[in-house]
Amino acid sequence: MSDFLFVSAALFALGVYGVLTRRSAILIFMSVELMLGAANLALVAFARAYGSLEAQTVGLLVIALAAAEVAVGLGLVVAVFRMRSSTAVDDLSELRG
Amino acid sequence: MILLPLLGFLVLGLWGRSFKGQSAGVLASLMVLGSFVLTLVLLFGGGASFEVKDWLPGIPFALLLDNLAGYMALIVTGIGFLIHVYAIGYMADDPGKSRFFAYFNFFIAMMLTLVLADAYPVMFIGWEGVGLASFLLIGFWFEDQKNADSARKAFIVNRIGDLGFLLGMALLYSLFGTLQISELREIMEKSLVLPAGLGLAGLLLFIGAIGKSAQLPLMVWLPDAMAGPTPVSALIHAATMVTAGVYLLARSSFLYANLPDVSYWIALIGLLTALYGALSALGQWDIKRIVAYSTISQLGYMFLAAGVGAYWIALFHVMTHAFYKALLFLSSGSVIHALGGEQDVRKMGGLKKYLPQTHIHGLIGALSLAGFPLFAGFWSKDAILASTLNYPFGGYGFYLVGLFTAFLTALYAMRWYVLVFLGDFKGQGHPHEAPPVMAWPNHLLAVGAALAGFLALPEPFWNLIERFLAPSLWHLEVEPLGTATEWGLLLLSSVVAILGLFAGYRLFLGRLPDAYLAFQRAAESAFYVDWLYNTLIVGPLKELAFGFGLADRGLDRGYVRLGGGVGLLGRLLARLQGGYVRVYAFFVVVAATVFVLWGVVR
Amino acid sequence: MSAFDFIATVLLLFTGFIAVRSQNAVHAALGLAANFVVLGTVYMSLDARFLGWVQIIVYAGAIMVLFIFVVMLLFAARAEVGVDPLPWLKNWGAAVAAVFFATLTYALSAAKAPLAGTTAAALLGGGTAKAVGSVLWGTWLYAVLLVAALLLVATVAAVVLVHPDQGQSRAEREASRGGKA
Amino acid sequence: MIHVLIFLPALAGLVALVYPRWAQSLGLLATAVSTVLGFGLLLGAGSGVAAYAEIPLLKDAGVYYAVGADGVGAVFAVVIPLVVFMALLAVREAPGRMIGLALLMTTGLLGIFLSLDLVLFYVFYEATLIPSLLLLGVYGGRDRVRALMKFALFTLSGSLLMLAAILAARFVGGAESFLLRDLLAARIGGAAALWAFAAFALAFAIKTPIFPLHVWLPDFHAQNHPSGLADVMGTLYKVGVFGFFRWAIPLFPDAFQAFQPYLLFLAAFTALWAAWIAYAQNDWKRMLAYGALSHMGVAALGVFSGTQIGAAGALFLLAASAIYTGGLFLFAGWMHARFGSLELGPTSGLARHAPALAAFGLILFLAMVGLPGLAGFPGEFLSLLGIWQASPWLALLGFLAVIAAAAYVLGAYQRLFHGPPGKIVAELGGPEWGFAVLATVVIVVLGVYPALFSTPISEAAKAFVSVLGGGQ
Repeated sequence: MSDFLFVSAALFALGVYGVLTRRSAILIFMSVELMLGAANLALVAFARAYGSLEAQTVGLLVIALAAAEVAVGLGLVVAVFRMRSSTAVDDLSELRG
Repeated sequence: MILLPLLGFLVLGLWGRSFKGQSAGVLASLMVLGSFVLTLVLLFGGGASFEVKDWLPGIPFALLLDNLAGYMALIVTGIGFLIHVYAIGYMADDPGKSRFFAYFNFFIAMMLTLVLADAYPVMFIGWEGVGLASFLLIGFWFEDQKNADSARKAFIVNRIGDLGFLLGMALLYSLFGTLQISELREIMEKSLVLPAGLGLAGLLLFIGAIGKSAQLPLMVWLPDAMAGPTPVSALIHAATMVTAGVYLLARSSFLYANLPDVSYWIALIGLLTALYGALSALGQWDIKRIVAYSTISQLGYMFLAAGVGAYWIALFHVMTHAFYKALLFLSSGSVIHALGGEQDVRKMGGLKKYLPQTHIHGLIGALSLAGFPLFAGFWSKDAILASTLNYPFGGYGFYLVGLFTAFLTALYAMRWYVLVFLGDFKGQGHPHEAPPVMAWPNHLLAVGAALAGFLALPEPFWNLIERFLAPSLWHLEVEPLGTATEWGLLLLSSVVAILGLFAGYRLFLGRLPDAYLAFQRAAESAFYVDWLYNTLIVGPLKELAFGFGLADRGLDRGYVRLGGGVGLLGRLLARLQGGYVRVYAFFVVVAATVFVLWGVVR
Repeated sequence: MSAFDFIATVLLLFTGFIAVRSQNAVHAALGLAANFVVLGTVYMSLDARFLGWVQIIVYAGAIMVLFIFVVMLLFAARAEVGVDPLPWLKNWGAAVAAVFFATLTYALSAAKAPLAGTTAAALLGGGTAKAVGSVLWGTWLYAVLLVAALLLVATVAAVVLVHPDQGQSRAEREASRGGKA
Repeated sequence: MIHVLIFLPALAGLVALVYPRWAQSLGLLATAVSTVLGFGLLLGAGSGVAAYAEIPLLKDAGVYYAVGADGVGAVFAVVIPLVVFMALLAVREAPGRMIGLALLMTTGLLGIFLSLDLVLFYVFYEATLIPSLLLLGVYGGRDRVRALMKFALFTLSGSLLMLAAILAARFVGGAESFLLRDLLAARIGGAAALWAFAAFALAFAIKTPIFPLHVWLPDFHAQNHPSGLADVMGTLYKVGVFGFFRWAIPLFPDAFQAFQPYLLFLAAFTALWAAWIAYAQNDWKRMLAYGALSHMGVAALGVFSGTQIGAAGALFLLAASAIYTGGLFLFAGWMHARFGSLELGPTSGLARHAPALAAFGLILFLAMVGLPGLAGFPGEFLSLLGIWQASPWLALLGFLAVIAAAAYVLGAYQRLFHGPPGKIVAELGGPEWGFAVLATVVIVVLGVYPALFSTPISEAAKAFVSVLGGGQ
């Protein structure tokens, strides 16, 4: 199997680390993108191993979805920033139980 | 028959206040007399029975008037009637007398239920009913805390015995599937093999009898029961109710005759009780308590007789005892009445002069109790002693201890007589003789106490009672003692009785030796049994009740803690829900890790 | 492991590290962009050429530009501002990420290649636009349509979200402006 | 007829909630009619189910409105409205809306005893809880919120588990509907039955209640309205024993047999423990609560014995104890009205000034002791006969409580009525006489002629035992 699977895992873990430690919404977003990329890498690596074009196709769809997600996500960040003048997610703690 | 006194109870209980003067007592007495006559008529008409099927599922409400029941019913109603009449005089000045007679009638009704029952549960109704009547009557003067306490004690101690009765019934039911006495008897007659557990059933029923008849170790309630008005003591705690235990044994003779081991225990307990009662009676100062302990002792004799298998003799003694004990109580009552409520024998003495009639009554009663030759008690007690030798479950040991107890009996009978009637009067006031309405019942009882014994004489004379009761009792093969032996024994016991009486006369009229005084202190408190029970059983049980109460609170608190724990957990979880998205993300990742790990490991 | 693979791996991890650790948001974004470019080349090396190009053009090109644009717009270049209310999450986050990595590695270590490398490569046909396209417009047609619809909706949503009048009354807007000042 | 019987009290209750001033008379009327109707059912009750009616509610889901009276149902169809009727006679100064709630509860209780569809049973079972909680929550004493929380938490946690088990009872076995007969035809077995029975048992053990799930009970009674009406309703609401009898045991006989020894032991322990504690109580209602708990322990023993006679005794005891325990709670209410306190003690010497009151109290107390000839005895006795067959030792353990009962009941009676006369208080008056006479008559009739109840109950118990598979 491709060694890139392990690379994918490492990148994913890096992304996780980023999501947990970053406090700015934009940077968290970036970490999430990193995780998406890692997942895509895993898909492609598996596609290579299984000779499956379908997996590549799914990877393509993931990229498309990522584009949509980024559009909406950044829109949200901007909107929230308007209200709060901050991008720190910790300020958004109204969901408290 | 039962309905008549019950009617009296209802009428007197509900509309008691409208009865003026003595009419309440008269009505109550008439009701009992009616029952008595009715019993006689029915008995000579060949008996009667009554049954309501399926009173409880599988258990009929059955009454049966056979010879045994009739015999007991006659004692109950006959002596009951006399005591009712006596009570008219005794309670003349009490404001609650209609209530008193209502209870009295209720008692008679319940006692008749007990006696006539042909099913154990029905008997149990009467059994408990008389217990209730006893409770009500002991606590009749309820404004004194002590009387109320005595009443409660009597009821609760009885209740312990009742538990035995209940469990015994349960066992019999699970063995035979019926609780009707006549059916059980038929089964016993037919079956050759006894089911296992029958002995236990007998023992349990016997515990019931122990409670009701104040045998060791449940005798502690009877002396305290003397807190009630004297006619109550006479009726319930001497003549009738306490003999219910003996009646139960006789009724169940078909059972016990097949259970030698249990019978042995019955005899043993009876014997020990007789001894204990006699010893305790020697130390009492209360005129009624002396008689009460003597009752315990005499009941012990009856159990001894029933234990050795001589059921008819036990019942014979029930009758003679009913006469002379009622007489003793009623003359004690007359004495108390005469002295305006004084019960301490140390403040009596010399009453022979003031109360000539009562003196005669007391003398006859005491002689009969002591077993002075030719009095009623003599014949029946001798029959008991003799029966320990020739009945199947008897033995020499029983005879010897029984004989010794007879000596003690004579001793304390004499002590009672001497302290009350002889010597100098040590009290205050001027005693006055009782009115005729109280004297006449005593006359009749005195006749009975003197002559009732002639109904059943040893060979070669007539024996009416054994013949009369035989059909209702289980037949046991008895080796006859031989006329010579029998009369020899008779002679022996009369010598013992006279010896006891003489010793008593000498001892209690003069100064008492020191050794006796030491003994007296122990006997006065009835050998500390009450104290022992209170410290060892009642006290700890009470403490335990409070302890358990606390434990229950603790359990409650435990639940509250549990609730608190759940709340705490909730608060902890709520703190996690701090609204920080990153914290949520953190837990998402943790959970994801766990799930992946779980999947991988599996 | 070929030299290309090795270099690519090192680059991926390095740029990824910059993306999650850099204190400057612009640097982090640039690191991520570089990461995506390397990722694109890796895709190509794994017989997914079309995907690799798309990755570079769409992701590294368009999406990352968007990111940098927003960072600039909001003057949010400095990553961490103010006090961290959850300091414990730094170490715990690292720990959890490490454990997660270990778990994934353990899970993947058991996997074996089902086909010979050449056979698989032949099946993929280089992952060209033609090869992918035939699958995409064949079996996955409806998925493509759905994604297209989703993109449309997302675009509209983004516009609506960013539009100043949306979701706020005039007074609130005044208040928020005051707060900003 | 049976529908009128069940729903008339609720109708009266609703009207009473709107026009509280009419509550008492309306309630008396409605419960009187229901009692008479119930009596009709009782006289008509044979070995089968009388007045059976079945209307589909949710046909596809297999939920029916199915009611009918077997012997047990018929007996309770008399007892429940009768007790409420007597309670309404006895209470004074009870708020009208409170009476309305009590009437609503009456309908719920009747539904519990008469429904023959498991879901319908559950609906009645839970619906009864609401007025009960309101009675406590609105009209209770100082610590009512605490008591309410406990009561609600215990009851609800039990009944939610039961709901799950209800679904299991039907769908695991594939029964056609929730009707009792369909469920019986397709009984479930194995582990599922064990779990389902355990859930039912928990719910009913809380409602019986059985140690150690009884702790809600003393507070519940101690905090309820001093008139005693709510306590009476609470007493009637102790349907756990019936639940075991009608549903839990017949539906899962094998599971029951697996649990039987533990259940028997717990029930016996409850009987003894509670009786013992009752002795140490100084509060009227707490003492009664523990005393009644002890009786419930005996009743539970009877049902758990799995014998016809034991079960019959248990249900008889349940019916009878509702009458005299309820009577005692109302009696406590009178005492409260006279002395302004529920402490046992300051009433000493009552028998001197109020002999009729004392006599009535004595009858109630003695019924509680289980004196033969009064209503308490037949149930206790029959239970004992049954329990002995199941386990002589536990019979002994449980019936030590009988002795303890004599101790605490007579102790309380003595503290109340005996001793030197104290404060002079009013004798029985007006409607109180009505209650006293009626209660006495009922208690004595049930004691002297128990066949009135015991025969139909025994018929129903026969079916119960045959479901258990032979038995005695």
